Amino acid sequence: MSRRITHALGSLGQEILLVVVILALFAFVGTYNPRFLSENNLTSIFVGNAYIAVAAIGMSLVIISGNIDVSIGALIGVLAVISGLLVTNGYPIWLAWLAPLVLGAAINALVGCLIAYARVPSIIATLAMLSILSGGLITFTGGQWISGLPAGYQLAQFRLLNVPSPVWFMIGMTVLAGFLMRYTTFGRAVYAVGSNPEAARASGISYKATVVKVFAIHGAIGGIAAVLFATQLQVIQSTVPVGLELVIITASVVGGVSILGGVGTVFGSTLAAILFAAIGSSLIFLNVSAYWLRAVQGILILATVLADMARRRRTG
Amino acid sequence: MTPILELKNISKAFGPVKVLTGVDFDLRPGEVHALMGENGAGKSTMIRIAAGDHRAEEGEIRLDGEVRRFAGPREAQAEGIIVVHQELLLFPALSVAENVFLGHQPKTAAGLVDWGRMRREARDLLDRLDCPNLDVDQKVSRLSVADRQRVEIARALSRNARVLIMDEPTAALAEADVRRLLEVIRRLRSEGVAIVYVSHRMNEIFEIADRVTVLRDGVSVGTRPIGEVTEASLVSMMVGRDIHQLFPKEDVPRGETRLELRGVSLAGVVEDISFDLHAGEILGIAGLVGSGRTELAQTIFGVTPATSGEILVDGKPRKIGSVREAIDAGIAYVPEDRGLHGLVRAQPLRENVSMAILDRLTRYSVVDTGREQNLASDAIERFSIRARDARQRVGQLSGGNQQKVVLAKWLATDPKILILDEPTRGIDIGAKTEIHRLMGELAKKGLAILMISSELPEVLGMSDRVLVMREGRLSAIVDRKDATPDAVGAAMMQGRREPARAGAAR
Amino acid sequence: QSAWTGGDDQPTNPLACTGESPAPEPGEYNGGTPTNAPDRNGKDLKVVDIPKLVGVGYFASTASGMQEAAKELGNITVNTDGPTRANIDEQITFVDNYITSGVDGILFAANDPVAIAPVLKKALDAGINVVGYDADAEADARQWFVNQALPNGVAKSMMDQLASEIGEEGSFAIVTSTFTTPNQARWISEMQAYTEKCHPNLKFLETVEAQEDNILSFNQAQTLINKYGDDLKGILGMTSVATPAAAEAVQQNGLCGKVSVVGLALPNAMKPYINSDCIQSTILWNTVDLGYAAVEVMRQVADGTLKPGDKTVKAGRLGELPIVNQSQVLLGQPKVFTKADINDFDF
Amino acid sequence: MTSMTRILIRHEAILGILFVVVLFAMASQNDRFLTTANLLNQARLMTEVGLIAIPMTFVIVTGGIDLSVGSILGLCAILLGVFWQNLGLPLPAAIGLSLAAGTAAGFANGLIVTRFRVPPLIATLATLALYRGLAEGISQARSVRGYPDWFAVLGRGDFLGIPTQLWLFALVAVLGIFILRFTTFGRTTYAIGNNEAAAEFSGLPVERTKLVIYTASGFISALAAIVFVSRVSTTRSDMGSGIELEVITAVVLGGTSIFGGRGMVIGTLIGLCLMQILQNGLSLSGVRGDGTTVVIGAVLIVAVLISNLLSRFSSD
Ligand SMILES: Nc1ncnc2c1ncn2[C@@H]1O[C@H](COP(=O)(O)OP(=O)(O)OP(=O)(O)O)[C@@H](O)[C@H]1O
Ligand SMILES: Nc1ncnc2c1ncn2[C@@H]1O[C@H](COP(=O)(O)OP(=O)(O)OP(=O)(O)O)[C@@H](O)[C@H]1O
Ligand SMILES: [Mg+2]
Ligand SMILES: [Mg+2]
Repeated sequence: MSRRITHALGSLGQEILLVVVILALFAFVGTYNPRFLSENNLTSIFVGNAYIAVAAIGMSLVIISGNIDVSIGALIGVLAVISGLLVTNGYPIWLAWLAPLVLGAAINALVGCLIAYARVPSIIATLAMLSILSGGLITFTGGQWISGLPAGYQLAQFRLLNVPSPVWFMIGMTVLAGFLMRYTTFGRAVYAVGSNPEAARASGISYKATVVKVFAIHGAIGGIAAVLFATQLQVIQSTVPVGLELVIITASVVGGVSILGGVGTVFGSTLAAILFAAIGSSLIFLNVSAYWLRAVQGILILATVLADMARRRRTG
Repeated sequence: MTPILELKNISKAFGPVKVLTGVDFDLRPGEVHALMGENGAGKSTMIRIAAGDHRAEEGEIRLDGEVRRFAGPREAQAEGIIVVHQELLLFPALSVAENVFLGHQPKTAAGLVDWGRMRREARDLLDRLDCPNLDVDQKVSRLSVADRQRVEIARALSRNARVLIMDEPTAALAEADVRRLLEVIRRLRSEGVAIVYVSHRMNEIFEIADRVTVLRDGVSVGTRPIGEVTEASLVSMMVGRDIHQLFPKEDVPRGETRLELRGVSLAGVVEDISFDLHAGEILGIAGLVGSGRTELAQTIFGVTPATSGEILVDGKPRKIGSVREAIDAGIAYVPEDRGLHGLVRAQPLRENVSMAILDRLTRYSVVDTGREQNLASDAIERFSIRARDARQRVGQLSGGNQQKVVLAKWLATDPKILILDEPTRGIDIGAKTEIHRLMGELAKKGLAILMISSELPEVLGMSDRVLVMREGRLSAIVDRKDATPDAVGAAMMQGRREPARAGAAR
Repeated sequence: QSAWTGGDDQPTNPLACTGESPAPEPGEYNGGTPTNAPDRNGKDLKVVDIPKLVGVGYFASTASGMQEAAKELGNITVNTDGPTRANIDEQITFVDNYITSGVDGILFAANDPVAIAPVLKKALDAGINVVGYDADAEADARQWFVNQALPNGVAKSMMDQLASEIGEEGSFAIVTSTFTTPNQARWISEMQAYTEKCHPNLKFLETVEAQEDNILSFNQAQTLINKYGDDLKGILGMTSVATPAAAEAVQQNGLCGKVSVVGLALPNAMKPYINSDCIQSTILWNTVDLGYAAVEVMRQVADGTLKPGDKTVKAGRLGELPIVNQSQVLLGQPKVFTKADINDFDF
Repeated sequence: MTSMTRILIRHEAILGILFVVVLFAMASQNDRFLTTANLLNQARLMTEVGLIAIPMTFVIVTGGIDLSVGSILGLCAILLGVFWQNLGLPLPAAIGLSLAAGTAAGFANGLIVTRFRVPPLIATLATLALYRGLAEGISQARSVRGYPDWFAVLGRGDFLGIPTQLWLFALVAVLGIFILRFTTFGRTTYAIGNNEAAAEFSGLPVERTKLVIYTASGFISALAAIVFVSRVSTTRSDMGSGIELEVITAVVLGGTSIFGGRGMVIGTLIGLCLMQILQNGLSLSGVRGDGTTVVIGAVLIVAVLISNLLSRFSSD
């Protein structure tokens, strides 16, 4: 029994490390400036990167399956704009919320086919998608922002039990995906495919179907992230934050998903996304000169990664 | 009795290379049908066709008399055709239990993966193979080769096979494990399962097989009931000629001390090992799986440098902190896991053979490809490697031929001390004889050879002295004349829980 | 008081605290001249507009002003094209390619005044008319620059507005895009100088960076609110991305009327907040007019009707625009949009 | 010639053909395209990406990746300015120090990857943030301008009628081709990419080779920074951001396997040129930047698809 617990802890090592780091950060900054721990600020931290955390869940699936997606930032941008255009052109709000999911799934299923059936390595397929989506977005919108969004559209501003909806989405999606990955044959197939595609084939698991499904799910989750992104403010930008894909990938890998495939959980990436938001907020509270903000972020990410490596070596 | 599985007139080619030509094969329920042949004869290829992994260009597969075409392994599995693959298709990042059940996990009523049942059933299966120490929650990446082989077997057993195909399931197993596996096979046979059994080990074949089919160069030489063949006749069917002496060990006068270990330890794995190895000597190392033989070899070779003790080469203490230093000291190591440690499968034969001596093939650090080509051509000839040419990717060669490439690679370093870790694992009888002959020849030339083998007859047949390891320690050193299976076996097993006798190691 | 973060270290020139400042003298022309430019008087012109980046509302609206002018003039076509990120290198490549393809004129908004200079000089050498708007290059690398508002004017409008909303003793923080953006850095420096001179008791807290990312801007504004609590009376938004995001943060926190947001933003993006009385104002020049003026100036430069030494230039529906700072055309003073008039504008 | 290089040649052949097709297509669209002046100018514009792509080919052949190159470029550009203006060093000394700093940054990447065994993607994701942060912190967002005229020769001048930096690029490229193709170092690089453990068991200096490659990547990024600063005559901390994706696109378009073990510098060069003439040629034919981006994405997929298709018919 204790062995089982050790194993469980071993496989959740990175998640625990992240929780410890987050708590330590909260304690430290909270001592320095108690306002950091105010309900308001904690909420902001959780809301701040919620759409990144949600997108990182899909990314984790992709990485666990042994692939990568560098086009997710552009996809979120495209889907957000589509959602905004639908609603400003008089389509019902529910459609504007749902369409990104469906379209995201469809677009990424296509990418998945390219990877699975045409054997284009995922980084190449998604690099290409990055170009196509980000270029296409500008061509399509001409750079106009979307404003004049109707009331009731701002899904990300809703609250349930006084908790903002992005937090619910973040937690809900994490639990759902965590469950999917652990308790369904599909989830296990994702690990199998990422760990050894040839062995997966020999075990009767279809590599192609699994990869296409992973990408489709990732696209749908990207659609949710896009809706959260689009509905947080009263305008929708027609450009994507620069380097969003890297932030999402970083959240995934700092969360303990092995870039070599087959390893990791979705909980880690959510924790990592929260950690990033907490770091960003902390540095302002600690009066770290904004010039050095990014350097400190880099050091913290590096430290987390190195601590993880040290931990893995100790536990073998 | 109608055959359950029948292959008719199967032909298969990889590009221009014909691998199988018009092969017929049939399998009846409740029989063990052995498949034999030299390395590269096409056994694995035939199996993969039967399992839906490869598609044959010609011929047909009949299942229960009906012609079938499998689109992939999944369809074959659905019909109960299960394969233990030669190259161990496992998921390194996942747990043992999951490896056993991936693709057909037990589910709860809600259709979810039932982890508890999965772990329990995996435990039961492993217990059936008598490996109680194998933790079902362990990651497979941390298992030894032997344990992986057990997992692979457990995986095949976990599916309810009608046809169980085992491609060299015992290659990585020691005697005791083989016994247990054969028992399991007998039981399955009595339950009516049809079994295809591939092995290069004669004694297993005679013990378990009902019929045997021999492949030679992609052609079926014939199928015989086991009672109608002898070891000699089987060998001549496989090789096309007679082979008489299986272990052609010649006596070579013992030369000066080449390698000496004094109290070498690798903390926690190998403890306090001392012995000496002489020029012209073949020193066998016997031991149970997991007794630390491989770790010892890798310590000497600098992969995991010793944490204490001294290693002397030619009487002088040498610091061996890396593979490079070991090579420079004249040590070569043929690893047991050739796919992982021995070869770069995606690269041509030529580049593999030259890999360990690249620095000697260069001028101003530019590789002299002419000399490299010669080296490779020589190796192909000397070891009779079956390859299209020196440019063929090593990954495309059969297992035995890959092993020869590893040997060639290490002999190219012109070593003084050669460590062979399971040198003939998965190698056909012809090649095995050749390798044994080669070992004798090398010893005669003054090479000092350290040979690890889990095949007791091989150790006893080839060694001048036998060093027995148990739980990371030296338990005995036995001279050739005293080396009987009983003596060595006893040293391997004795007092598994008692502390080793002090004097034995010295 | 320590220097404000985010400024540059160029000399500042704060305006007088009250009353109209006299328009600066034009001085002697210091722009460049195209070599061997063909006679383009009255001919059809093919002009390319290369903004800092495409895909943001700001430059979409300048581009629409350009199309308006082009339509009005009839003998000029303008094509907007540029990098998707405010990236100096890519912008240079765009200019370079358009030089090769042979346009008559280049309109640009520079990501970096120095970095873009060599390639603009190359354009001048190729006989192309070069006119800047929004963000200038080195003076001799272009002919004219259409200045939306003088930095000290922007600073005065912003700080006077802030002081009027939060009082002379309030504390405020700044949300900007990045510290490396020259325009914002210039404005921040001028704002500091002007504040020291005219609103010495306003308390500057800090500047945070938010890229051109509206969610990040929102998060940063939110963090500032959380950090300073009641001490924070005002947020200055330096970009058209940051200002609405800061307003949103104020609104979502229910701090309307308690925390003021003063900043540069497109009226359309601010309408929801101003119309709901959460935010009082937004400051901006008319970006459509900026693009419009740039094309008008380009036409006249090509025609030869705008020459070094001129003191004003006629710019279509905008009337006479003054020439300042040797080779700049001044669009005017920044405008403060309030609930009273914001709904009259659509850009 | 080995069977492996035969395949590669094949991919290169495809790419080469594609290149020629595009070249003629573009030339027929616009008579200003196929002129010496334009082509040389394009070569000048692609030098920085090209320089970094050479060591990146090595990095990717080992199965690694270096995402921090753009940040190293930015950091070195800033350091050049700081050393020269703020510390008052002579410019050549500042150049030397800046190159040294880039080398050190690359070395640090190498150490993290080899000593601490952090997967390269994660390691360089972290240093991507760190180095960019250092650049911002050190520069305090100030640009350094006003470099002496002689310095501009490197980035804007000519030598024997050919842009100065092109000579430098050619030198690095030839060195790269030679080392990867003919030397033990190159062999080791391939072996590491194909099977690191086997390379280690063969006594090849795995760690040292990787360390050298990452260090070289840092050094060349610094070199690119010098060229870049000289070309644009200013230093800013955001220089080179996003360049990593361009570089990786060129390398993978050139046929280098993202999984390591396969690839050639020649391929990278063709990939690079193809991208550049597409950008230039399309722009000259009146396609806007966003359209060009879309086309490049499509070409990336098409190139990989064609070569996948052909390799299926080959004997391997
Ligand atoms: N994917 C492949 N591509 C090209 N040739 C192949 C491929 N797989 C096998 N071969 C060739 O087919 C022949 C038969 O190989 P196979 O693995 O069936 O032999 P085997 O009888 O199982 O040998 P061993 O006893 O060594 O396992 C060999 O010559 C091998 O080189
Ligand atoms: N990668 C690994 N991770 C953890 N433990 C290992 C690993 N490889 C081997 N071991 C363990 O180390 C011990 C020594 O193994 P080693 O492989 O040296 O034994 P051996 O006598 O050579 O047996 P074999 O017949 O398997 O080669 C065993 O207990 C084995 O389970
Ligand atoms: Mg085989
Ligand atoms: Mg062993």
